Amino acid sequence: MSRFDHKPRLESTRHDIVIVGGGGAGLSAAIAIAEQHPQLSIALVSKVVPMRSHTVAAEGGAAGVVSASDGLDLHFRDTVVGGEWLCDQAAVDYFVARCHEEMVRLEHWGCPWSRGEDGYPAVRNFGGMSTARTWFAADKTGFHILHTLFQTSLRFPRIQRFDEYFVHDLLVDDGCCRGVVAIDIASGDFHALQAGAVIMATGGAGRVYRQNTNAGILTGDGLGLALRHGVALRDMEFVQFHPTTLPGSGVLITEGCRGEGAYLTNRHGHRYLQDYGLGPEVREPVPKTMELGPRDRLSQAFWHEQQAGRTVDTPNGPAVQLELMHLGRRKIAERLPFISELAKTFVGVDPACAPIPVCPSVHYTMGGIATDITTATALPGLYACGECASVGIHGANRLGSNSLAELLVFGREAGLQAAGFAADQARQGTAAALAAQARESAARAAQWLARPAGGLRLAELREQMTTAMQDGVGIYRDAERMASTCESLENLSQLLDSISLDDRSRCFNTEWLSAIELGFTLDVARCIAHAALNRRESRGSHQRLDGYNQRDDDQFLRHSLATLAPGQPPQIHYRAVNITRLPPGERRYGGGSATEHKP
Amino acid sequence: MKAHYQRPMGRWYLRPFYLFVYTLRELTAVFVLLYALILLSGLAALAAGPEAWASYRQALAHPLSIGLHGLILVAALYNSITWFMVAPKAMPALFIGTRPLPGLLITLAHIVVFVIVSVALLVLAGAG
Amino acid sequence: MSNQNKPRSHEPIVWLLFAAGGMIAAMLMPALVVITGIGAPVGLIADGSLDHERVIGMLGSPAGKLLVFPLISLLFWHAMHRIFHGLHDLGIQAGLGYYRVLCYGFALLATLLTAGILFLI
Amino acid sequence: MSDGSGQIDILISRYDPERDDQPHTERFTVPYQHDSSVLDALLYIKDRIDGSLSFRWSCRMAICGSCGKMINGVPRLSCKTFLRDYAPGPLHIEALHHFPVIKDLVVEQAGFLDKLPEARPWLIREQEQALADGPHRQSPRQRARFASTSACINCLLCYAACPQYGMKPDFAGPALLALVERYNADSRDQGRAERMPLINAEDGVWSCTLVGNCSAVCPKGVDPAAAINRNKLESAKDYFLRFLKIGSGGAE
Repeated sequence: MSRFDHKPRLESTRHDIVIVGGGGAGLSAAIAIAEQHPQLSIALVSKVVPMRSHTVAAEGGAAGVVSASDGLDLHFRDTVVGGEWLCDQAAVDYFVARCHEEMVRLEHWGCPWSRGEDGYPAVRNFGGMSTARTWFAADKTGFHILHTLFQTSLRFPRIQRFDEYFVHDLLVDDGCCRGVVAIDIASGDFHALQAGAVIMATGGAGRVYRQNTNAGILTGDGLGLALRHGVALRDMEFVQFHPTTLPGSGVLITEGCRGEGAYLTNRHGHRYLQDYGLGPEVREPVPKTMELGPRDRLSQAFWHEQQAGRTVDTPNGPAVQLELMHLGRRKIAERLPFISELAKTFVGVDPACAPIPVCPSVHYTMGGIATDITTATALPGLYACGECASVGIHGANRLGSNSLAELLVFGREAGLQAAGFAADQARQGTAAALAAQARESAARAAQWLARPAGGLRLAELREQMTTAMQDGVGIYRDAERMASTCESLENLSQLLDSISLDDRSRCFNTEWLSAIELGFTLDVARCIAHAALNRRESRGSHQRLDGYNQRDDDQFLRHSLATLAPGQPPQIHYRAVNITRLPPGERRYGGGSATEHKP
Repeated sequence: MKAHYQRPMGRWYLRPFYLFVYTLRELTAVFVLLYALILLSGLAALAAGPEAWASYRQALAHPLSIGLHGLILVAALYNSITWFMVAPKAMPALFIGTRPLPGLLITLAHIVVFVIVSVALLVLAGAG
Repeated sequence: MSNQNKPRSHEPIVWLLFAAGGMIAAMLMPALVVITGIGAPVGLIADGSLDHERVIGMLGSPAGKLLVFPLISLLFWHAMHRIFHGLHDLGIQAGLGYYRVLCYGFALLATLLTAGILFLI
Repeated sequence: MSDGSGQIDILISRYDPERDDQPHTERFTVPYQHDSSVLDALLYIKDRIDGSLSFRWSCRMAICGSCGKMINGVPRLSCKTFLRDYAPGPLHIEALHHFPVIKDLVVEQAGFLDKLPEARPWLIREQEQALADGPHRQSPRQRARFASTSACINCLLCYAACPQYGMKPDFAGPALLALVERYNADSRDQGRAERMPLINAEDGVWSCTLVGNCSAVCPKGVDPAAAINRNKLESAKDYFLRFLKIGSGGAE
């Protein structure tokens, strides 16, 4: 029947550093190492060709203090207040101090930042930021950042790419992370990459929800890998709902629209955000006011409007209206061309003529692999950066444009830290043990292809998972529904072994990869649901309706840490937040009343 | 291990239609060549003397020749239009401020010049 | 990796001739075809203007030669360049170098012939 | 054009290198809504009918460049192509033309990826500016010069549209040459001379016969045909004027 033998091959190579993930964070790390340590060999392993990574879809911009009237302290405050004090303040200080430099570095590498008439890169307003400090390249900032990084990385022959290699396990020996095992997707063969250090830069896990802005690749692989090797996931209950996405598909309509002055109105044409403590109603954009409020507040306001029946009905569910008409065709064409294209393509709306129907969708995983300020995880030799990491700057709610800056600042940091670690490591003695581990792991992954037919369909399980998450761990949460979601997820993870695949071949078997991904995604989902159930307060993006409607600093001004042992539900622990200089206070937006709207 | 399938090119120049459109454009070269040969032989006849020139003119007046020139004219017109359509892609980019000059405008400018030149030539010949 | 050792193509020589011929073909040829191939033979052109003597006087003048030489020779270059590439488009791989010499050789020959005849007039 | 919903027949070109010598066509029937894309149909088939169907996809919003397919013979992004426009069908989906097929709708992209470094697609400066000196200055007008070429998402539709690439895989191709132009047209860049050898090569701009199809299928308005053909003039200038530039350092 077959023209080829089915025996899985296992190739093995050695590198100084293995980077998993070819998005903004992974590429930043790779370039930093190649520049600073040209003698080190770097393997950049990615399940998609790097320029397909989801950094490409970021639209609005990247934060970096630039103007004389702005200051690092202001950026620090915006971030910590925006994250409702659940931020590691030392990390935030480190972060804000390096954003500008990273933006300039990108500029030197050719990033086509939008410019002012004076020839300097322009900045725009963004939600929750007290002044304009968001650098942008029209509304395709992530696209331009990713392509600039990818193309710049081509300068360095020391960066060896493993495009379309799917990492399914870490190699750990002697308590240190020593490499990864991957599937060469095109051939289905296995490849062990041994290394002195591993950097995880695999992005978020938005695919745990049904309606999200995320690419299909964002299945939380890196988080799942770390979790299985005993590394805790931090603050996973904090999942960002982006307030302006297309109903149904969840396609992102950038916050940059509101930065440029767009309005959000309900079915009566009323700018409803003024009813949720974000007023007064202003015509021109005013920082931290109305549409320039933070994402958690805006998504929550939508929920209330929906409860009150003031949303617009679309074939794909309720929506509010994002109005850009008053900006004029010229400005839309110059600043928001991509949004214009997306609205026309996906909902048939020309934003210069009619409002875009929008609703909140899951957008960003604010928690992640717990790291310290140097991006080191609890597992020596394993570093994490970008969305898959929780270095501690986002807290309970990330401000828009902080994540693109984060992947540059901490991507670079991860690269340099990992390089230092790898250079210190003795390389001898472990190769045999690692090879055995790789063989064992490869055999386990290959078992998927040998399972009997007639089992569950993969997609069925995945749909049940995303539905459970959407229902139980949404914008507003209560104990009953969260508990039910936790239970469903535990059941689903038991059923994982009952899946059978239609595709038993090795060559580009994406069903096989999806099955392994689903294992990771389910573990991440379980951590999110359990961490949410255990946080008995409301803070940032985690809002409860069941009596825990208020922030509770006494009990919960603490990071959650989720760990997973085989056959058991996730364990949730808590750890103190590093508060250096800004004590907890009231989180205030808009110029009006500070009282928060609570149901 | 990997056995990739390489699709043969086949007769891509006939199908799909948009590639046939390109093929027709390239095919006009045959008619340009024919016309160039006709002109060259005319020049030769001219050099050879009045008799040769007269028989050349006689040959041109043959209905077959007129028919052929009709075909050449159709091909030439097609060549002109396609040439003007790709002209914006072959010349340096022009901008008005930050906006690129629309290619259609450049094509139209070429067509305007073409019409003026053609009319001028025809009038000159008619009057000559 | 490096692009520095890529051999330079000599295509610019023939491409420039092709492009110049193309512009002449596009701008002038339809009107010329009407005049020389249809109008003149059916007698639409003023009587006597196509007499041997008059035409020689026109084309044989230095200005006439300066117009006629590029007109005819560049049409050849334009046509032969496209015909050569057309052979490649038809999938002809073998002997393409031979056809290249043949096509452009023909255009060169026609050019020399045109020059020679104009020299004689 | 039907605006509603219904069912549509989809013919998919399947190829399994472990079994097949050449592709064969399979028919699937899928339901569609007014906003269902071709990608939605492929995902529906994979999830509910045949999990062995392989294809690339990721962002679903026409920016990652993964999901290009031949749709009724035309290269298109499947996330940005809607079933309603093809009702009542049948709709024929194949792997992108001109690339070797790995499996089903998945093609080998090395023909583009391996050539990328030849374009020198990074900012080249005679003297690199220090970070402390801040960003280069660039006016909005200067930025506009490379705005369209910098919009390329490397989806490779232009390669699938280019018969010259199909006949000659060594041809640098539309996206790569557009990338060369993107950096050459950037006011901050000083690396034109380093990129000229690729432009000047037989496999550079000179393999293009201006079919123009690359620009017609580009989902991002890049116009690679213009980027290439403008550089024919540059290459021709370079060819003849290099003799005048001896000692000026203009040519390599």
